[in-house]
Amino acid sequence: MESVVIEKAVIKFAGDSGDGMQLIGSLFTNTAVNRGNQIATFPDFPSEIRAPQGTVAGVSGFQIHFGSSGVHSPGDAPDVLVAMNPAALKANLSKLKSACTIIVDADTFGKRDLEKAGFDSNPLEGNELADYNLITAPITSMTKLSVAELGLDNKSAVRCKNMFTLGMVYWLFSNPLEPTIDFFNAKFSKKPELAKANINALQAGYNYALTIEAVTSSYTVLPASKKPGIYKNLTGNQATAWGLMAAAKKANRDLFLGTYPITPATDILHELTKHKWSGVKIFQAEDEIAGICSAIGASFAGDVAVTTTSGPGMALKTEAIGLAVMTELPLVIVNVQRGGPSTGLPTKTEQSDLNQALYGRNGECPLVVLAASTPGDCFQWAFEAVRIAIEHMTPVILLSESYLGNGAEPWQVKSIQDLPVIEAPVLNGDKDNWQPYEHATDKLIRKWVVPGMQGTQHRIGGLEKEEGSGAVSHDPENHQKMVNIRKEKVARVANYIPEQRYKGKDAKKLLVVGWGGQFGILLGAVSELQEEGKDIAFTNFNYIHPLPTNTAEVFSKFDRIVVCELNDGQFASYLTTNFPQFTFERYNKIKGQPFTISELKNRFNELLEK
Amino acid sequence: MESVVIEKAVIKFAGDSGDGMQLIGSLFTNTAVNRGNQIATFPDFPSEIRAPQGTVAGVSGFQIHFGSSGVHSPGDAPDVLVAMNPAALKANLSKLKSACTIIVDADTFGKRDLEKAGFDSNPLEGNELADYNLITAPITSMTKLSVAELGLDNKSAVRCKNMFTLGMVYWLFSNPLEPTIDFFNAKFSKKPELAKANINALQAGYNYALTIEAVTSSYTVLPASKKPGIYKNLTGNQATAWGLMAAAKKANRDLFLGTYPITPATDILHELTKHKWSGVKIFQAEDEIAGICSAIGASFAGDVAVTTTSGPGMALKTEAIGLAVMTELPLVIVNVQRGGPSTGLPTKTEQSDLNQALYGRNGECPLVVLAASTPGDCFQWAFEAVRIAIEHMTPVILLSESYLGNGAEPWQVKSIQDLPVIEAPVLNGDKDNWQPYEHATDKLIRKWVVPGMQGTQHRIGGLEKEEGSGAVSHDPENHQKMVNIRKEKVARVANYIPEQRYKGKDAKKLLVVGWGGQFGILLGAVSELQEEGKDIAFTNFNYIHPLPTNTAEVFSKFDRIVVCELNDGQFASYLTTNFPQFTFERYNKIKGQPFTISELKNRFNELLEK
Amino acid sequence: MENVAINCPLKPKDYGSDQEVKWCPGCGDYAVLNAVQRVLSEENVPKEKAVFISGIGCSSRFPYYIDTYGFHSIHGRPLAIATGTKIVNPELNVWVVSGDGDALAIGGNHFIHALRRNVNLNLLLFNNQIYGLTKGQYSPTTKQGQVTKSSPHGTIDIPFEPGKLVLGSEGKFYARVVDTDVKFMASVLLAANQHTGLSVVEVLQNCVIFNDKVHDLITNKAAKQDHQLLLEHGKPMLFGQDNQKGIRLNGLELEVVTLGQNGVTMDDILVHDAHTESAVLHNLLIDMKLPEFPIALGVIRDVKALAYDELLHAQIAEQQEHAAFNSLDELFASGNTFEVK
Amino acid sequence: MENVAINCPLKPKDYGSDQEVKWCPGCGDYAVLNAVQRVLSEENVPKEKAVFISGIGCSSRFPYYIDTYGFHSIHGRPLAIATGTKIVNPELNVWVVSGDGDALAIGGNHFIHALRRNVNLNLLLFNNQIYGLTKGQYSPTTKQGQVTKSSPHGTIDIPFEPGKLVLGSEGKFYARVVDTDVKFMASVLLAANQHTGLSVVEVLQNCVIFNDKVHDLITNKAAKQDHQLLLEHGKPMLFGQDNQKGIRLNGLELEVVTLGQNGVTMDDILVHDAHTESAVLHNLLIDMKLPEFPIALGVIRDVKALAYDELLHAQIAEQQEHAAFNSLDELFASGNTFEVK
Ligand SMILES: Cc1ncc(C[n+]2csc(CCOP(=O)(O)OP(=O)(O)O)c2C)c(N)n1
Ligand SMILES: Cc1ncc(C[n+]2csc(CCOP(=O)(O)OP(=O)(O)O)c2C)c(N)n1
Ligand code: SF4
Ligand code: SF4
Ligand SMILES: [Mg+2]
Ligand SMILES: [Mg+2]
Repeated sequence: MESVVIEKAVIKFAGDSGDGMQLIGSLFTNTAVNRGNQIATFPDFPSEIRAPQGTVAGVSGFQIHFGSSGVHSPGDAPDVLVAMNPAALKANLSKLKSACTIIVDADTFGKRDLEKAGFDSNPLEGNELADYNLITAPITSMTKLSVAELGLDNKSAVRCKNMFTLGMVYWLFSNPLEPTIDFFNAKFSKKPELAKANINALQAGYNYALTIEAVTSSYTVLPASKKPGIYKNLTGNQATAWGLMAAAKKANRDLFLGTYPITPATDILHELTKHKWSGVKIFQAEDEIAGICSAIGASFAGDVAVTTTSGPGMALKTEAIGLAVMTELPLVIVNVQRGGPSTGLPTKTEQSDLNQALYGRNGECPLVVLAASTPGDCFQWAFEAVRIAIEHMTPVILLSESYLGNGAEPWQVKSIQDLPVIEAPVLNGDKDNWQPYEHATDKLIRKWVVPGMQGTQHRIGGLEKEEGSGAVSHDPENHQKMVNIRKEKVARVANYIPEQRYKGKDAKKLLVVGWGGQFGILLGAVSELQEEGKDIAFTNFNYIHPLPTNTAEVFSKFDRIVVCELNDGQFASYLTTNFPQFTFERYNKIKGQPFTISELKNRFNELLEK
Repeated sequence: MESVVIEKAVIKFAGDSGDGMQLIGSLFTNTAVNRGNQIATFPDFPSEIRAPQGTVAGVSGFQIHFGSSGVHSPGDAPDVLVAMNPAALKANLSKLKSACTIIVDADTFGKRDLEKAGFDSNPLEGNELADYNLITAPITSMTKLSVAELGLDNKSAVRCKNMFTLGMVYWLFSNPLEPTIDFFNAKFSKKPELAKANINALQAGYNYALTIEAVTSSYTVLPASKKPGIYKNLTGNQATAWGLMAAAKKANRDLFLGTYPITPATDILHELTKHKWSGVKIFQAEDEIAGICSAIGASFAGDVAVTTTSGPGMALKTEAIGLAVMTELPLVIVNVQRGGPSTGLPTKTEQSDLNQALYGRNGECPLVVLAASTPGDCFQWAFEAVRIAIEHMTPVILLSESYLGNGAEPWQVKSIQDLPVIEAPVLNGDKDNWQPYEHATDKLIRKWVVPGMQGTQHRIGGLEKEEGSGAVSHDPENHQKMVNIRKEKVARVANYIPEQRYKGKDAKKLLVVGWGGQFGILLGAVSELQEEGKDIAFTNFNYIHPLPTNTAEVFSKFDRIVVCELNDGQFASYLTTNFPQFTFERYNKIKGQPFTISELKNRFNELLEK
Repeated sequence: MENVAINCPLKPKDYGSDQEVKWCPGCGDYAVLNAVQRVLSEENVPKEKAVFISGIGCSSRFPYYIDTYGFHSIHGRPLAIATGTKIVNPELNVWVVSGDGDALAIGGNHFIHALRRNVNLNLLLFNNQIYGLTKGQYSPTTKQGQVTKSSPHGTIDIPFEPGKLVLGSEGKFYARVVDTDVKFMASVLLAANQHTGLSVVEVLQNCVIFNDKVHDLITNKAAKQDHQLLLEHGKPMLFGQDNQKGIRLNGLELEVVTLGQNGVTMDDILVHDAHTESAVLHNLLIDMKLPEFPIALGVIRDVKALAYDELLHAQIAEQQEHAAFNSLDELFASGNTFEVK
Repeated sequence: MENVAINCPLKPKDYGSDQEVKWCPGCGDYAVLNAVQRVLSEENVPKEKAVFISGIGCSSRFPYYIDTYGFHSIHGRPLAIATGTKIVNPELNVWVVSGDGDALAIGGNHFIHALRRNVNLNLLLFNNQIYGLTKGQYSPTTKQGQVTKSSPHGTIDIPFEPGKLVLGSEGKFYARVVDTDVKFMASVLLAANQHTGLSVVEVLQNCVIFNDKVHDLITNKAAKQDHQLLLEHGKPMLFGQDNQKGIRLNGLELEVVTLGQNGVTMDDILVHDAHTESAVLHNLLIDMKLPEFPIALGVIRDVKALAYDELLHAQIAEQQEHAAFNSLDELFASGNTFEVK
């Protein structure tokens, strides 16, 4: 779990010598410098003056490492590889870390091109690139279309494809287009049609990436001190999918996913649907409501049921979540958060759906809320979400974030055998004395008795139920009792989870509190300050509701507490509600972007000095 | 606004001499006594031994006044009138207060029956009973069907209709059936088929009322000291409908309602749809989502747009509420709360949708939340909801409650002229310098410019907007800015509302805090204690978000504060979040029932003694 | 659904639950409950293999009254819930209970999608042309112009004809029955249960309280023979006293003819083909309206097709045969891995 | 919609907005934008009277590119929003822009209900048989078996045929066009705009990125003549080179015939009647599939009926004539009142 964050990225532009890679490399560099980034670049040309076109030998590359701090070299493996042809892909394939983003020009992957590059089969079609975030775009043809109005000859038109590509990369890194536009207008002030052609292509590429909601795993979280073992790079969404599969396996049940596509959660569906061999049942529903309802029906029938979505889709599921609470069925609801409100900023990251997860239902409607904190630990939290859902017979909301879902990090390969068994509360004994809404005294859970089992026919539903029998009940005392049971059942989950830990045992002055996916960056900032000898500690919450039992104790050790989150203070408010005895200062950012280490350090230093 | 609550009700059973009214009267009495109620009854028979059937002279009546305290007489006008035939209705019509509940046997309103009773036309068909909560049930025929299996002769079968009726009344008052069932089993132990017939009818009546979700305005809030003027009894739902109509009139726009039926909100639709003459446009949609979306479309086009619902329907609207927030359009969303979670207790009252109103959306999604506090003041709060929505260009959630919506109280007849004008922020001047998402410096609102206006074509939507131009923007700084504007716009509503008032200027020890519809009962309890000389005060919140600017100041005057609500402490938590400097004790009840004065007084006395 | 025959078959009443039935006396819902119990008995469905999933509405209380597994869910969603249940366990005999509001107003989207997917479920569509439970607002099947609680001046909405919506959504099974003939209903439900895929059975159901006699022109004893056309696959479309009247095709339209009049013989009378893929006649039959035509009852369309749940499990099975991985461990260790020592 | 003629009519390009069009180069969406601008110009619609309301999807970005009022709303809801807008102001010329996912997946319920109500709107249904914006998952119109991002082993869903769903939902206007013929599309959109009620125009639209050439068999130049049947009301259904082929009715089915072969003459060829109430032929035309048949394009159904918004305002007007009250003050003071002194 110990990791630091590199707030920087490495991009490699690679193409044929004639593809203009050096130009877009330096244009990108200029824009990065303009934005105040540190940079380091590494252009590498083919050594031959005129290397054979389309071959690996003819590949020209430009690597740039840029970021807000800590850029000391052109970087190792790229986070984003642009490959204008098969040869460029071939040349770089061995150097890639998995889960990096690859942009390729699909128009250049003809049979001849592949042969020249030395590919036996088309890598875009096989399984070879499965580990990467592959963005296949028909760059050449779209470039031509984008400049069609200008009546250029084919060659001049095609030459603009580097600009189309640059436009796509600009979108990925939220770069402004203006400096580059200005550059062309200045450069071709005498040949406005050429300026226009380049700008058209640049804008078209940018819009294309925007249109397809292209995202990249650009923020890479690297482990500082890894435990020995086998590792593999995983994106958060992949890790979530795998964690769910592993948990179903350990619960000895099938996995069911009922979902409707939405950025940035869709990749969980994409991943799981590849693995039908594992028995996972996938239902791509007509909308989010059918997605969750099918999952509730699946849970009723005994599968490990999951639904995945993002904020606006979550809003549509809230009525059905209430039904899951009322029927006391296990259910995992994954929300990969994005910028809100409403459709908001679909491709940007934010932590602003916490309130919705905690409170967004009618009536007294408690459930468990968890949050993942790194791309890799999405595995663990997806697993834990299933464990709690089943062992405590409750819906669990797992909050992920765009930043995690699309981000990647080395994940230590788990073996199924080493994972804990998940025990479903089945009815093993006396059917005669069993009642459908009878609650065990320890965890206050009812049994998970599924259709098909003889002699235990019963009915569940959304109306208030009589404790025990499960008959519909309008009795006032029973309602109070059931409200209390549902609440207490969730509260007692706290007895089955680990205590809250924090980093900085000797610190007294300032506790930095985070939750979910800003973990890595916050840890990075605090670690640096600790190394500087500052009196500062850090704790990050994954168990959001209920909170670990020792939470107040941790808070009580510090003079000041600051809660840092990518929203307007939702977790801080929640903590205030629970622990009014402490003062929670807030550091919030709502820009669709993660924190940066430098802004955090500035703020913490201010607080330390006060 | 000053009023006290009678925690008791008056029921009058009236029918023909042969209809068995005395029997059900005393059965009801027994059940009431069993439940520990105070009671006072008044049976009145026709003086003639055999009065002519079906005439007013032949009507036999039994009035019972029951309640937890303060029952000193059989009561004046009934809250619920049971009229087994037209004559029984005729005999009691003049004594009724409006908005009381009338149960009639529709099967007895034939032409002959009406004539005998002296009706010129059928009162069930005309407008005559419009002021009452009329429950027309085919009691005779359903009674026959309910005992059909027993093979009784027609006369014996029909005789059970009083039991059917009693069953309905039991449902209305949540009375248990068991004592009456026991009574019959004992009484007819030798004639089990007779016992069965009566019990069948009793249960059938109860189930019938349950099936049709029958509700009554049984809890009557009476003004203690009314201002001079003309009064009229109104239910809360009627008052809401009227307040909306009045507000649209004062905004000089048409009213639009887009809604889907749901108990207990449907009566607002029923009321408004009668008044098409006023120009109100009603759209009964296919679901709640279409209900609110049509209202958003209507607001875009310039109408005063409203959607009405209850908890589960509210859940379905949350995604679209986010759109209304993002597009900064005026919209009123009325939630007549009922027992939750999920389908819960549809006919019972609760205040448990507060969290959903405050927090139940994805992203940072602030809006205004108001709550009505008496059936009559639903008028005023509906009006205020429209005023704020329009003058502050924001969605407003108005929380009502089953208890208010179905409850009734005398409402001082308003004249349109005396109500304040509502000023819509239209664009009156310079179109050229106007921008669709430009925000006025005082209230931070944008202008309400509607399609049809020349030269101001523009586009709105759910993606983040650039401040000013309204173009889609992914810019990080702009997002932060817009999040802040939306938040601050709502916060500034506090500058345009009155200060929070409280009753008990000299008190220091205990402040009782309520919100919404428990106002009357809380006031009653506190008033009684004040009369007893206790050091206690009371304040009730209608402006929930934002809170009045002097809220903290009010709290600071007291040693202890107790927040009383029909949920698990949602308002108390919200207050803690906002004012962690105060300790908010909680008194909660989640039984689908309002507070009772006695339980409140007990609790307050305990707190006063501590 | 394959059911293992057990030694002592259950009788219809054995499927009754211990719960008191809470519909209004005289409500048409009782008939459906009776018919369903007969079918379960006839099909010899073990109680634990049957599941009844409903939404919200009077009709949706159904699951309480039958001693099988049951789910009284939320308004409009039973088809979506049942889809999940059926996918998980295709062995179950899953019935969906819904009203004209539940299935066609708020649940309309799930209705059309479950139809095109052809999930193997039986849908009991209680059509009383009114929202019963919420006390009498108009529904998407209420006749245009009708006065209801929410349309004091008459509705302006054009109603759905449920059968047409079924066919427009690629539906493979559609039947229509009345609540006054339990025996006929049971025979239709039997066919529905034996059909693989989504079987929609629309019940013209009387709500004695809020829409009394809404189907009276069709169901009342006096007019019944002339106003009901009872369809049977392979049988001529005859009705009326002594089956003297029949349906003939005239161009692309249907018409009512009388045997023996104007030279009409049995050869002119259409023979019902429920199994044909073509929806033309099925649509025309669904669309027949009083007074010109009798109302078509019975199984109007019953076309063979693979069910969604079958296809889903077949795809899983196929993937398992050609699995790229044999275990999760294999998957986890696949691709680019590296070792930290 | 009545439009007041203004002196200087706007040209198609005058309706363009100042926003950069952000669809992929080569996307079929451009064609629709062009055709719409032509129609607005032809109909002389004042910019401020036109409103474009869309959901979410690539196609739903449409409103940004046209200088009228616009609303880029949330996924699946534009028809519901537009219903409110149109009811409030029937003077507005309201267009709804939606994709196969937006209108038929998440928005399916609003689709069928807006159709049966017949709200006076024009719906542009961009059918690229894929979810474009979310990068290529299958949609409710994706062909069974197709491999997409979310169906690596092929879909198992049976798709909707949008036209059939329109007719099953009591729809009065349905047309189908391709994105490769802007002129023809404009003529169809003109008819759609002139129709009172909900006009659904399905555009077979190419997504060059995620579903390239999905309609290629229909649209490619070489095959076009043989694979497209361009319908016109009152005209015979001819197609193929030199219009040598035609559609004939054979019993209750359609068939392709060749003029001059086997004695086929013009008299055998069906004449298109878009205005007939009967949906039989319309459904058959919609259902024609390659390779047996050409694909029917143009206005397939265009039947007169009152629109919902008209009826709603008529009912208000009628109530105002027979008003029980003349003012709210009168209402408030009506019934049982009492005085406190
Ligand atoms: C989300 C939601 N919206 C609305 C309701 C209110 N409601 C309950 S049942 C019903 C309609 C019932 O009509 P129908 O489905 O025809 O069933 P019936 O009672 O006629 O059998 C409505 C509107 C609800 N319970 N939940
Ligand atoms: C509530 C909600 N669910 C899901 C999404 C994600 N989403 C956006 S557009 C879309 C489908 C787009 O497909 P279509 O309507 O066919 O439009 P196209 O992009 O193909 O033009 C989806 C699933 C969303 N934005 N909101
Ligand atoms: S209200 Fe109507 S539908 Fe509901 S139970 Fe009674 S008769 Fe049946
Ligand atoms: S992704 Fe497809 S539908 Fe979307 S803009 Fe590009 S080509 Fe058009
Ligand atoms: Mg109904
Ligand atoms: Mg699409």
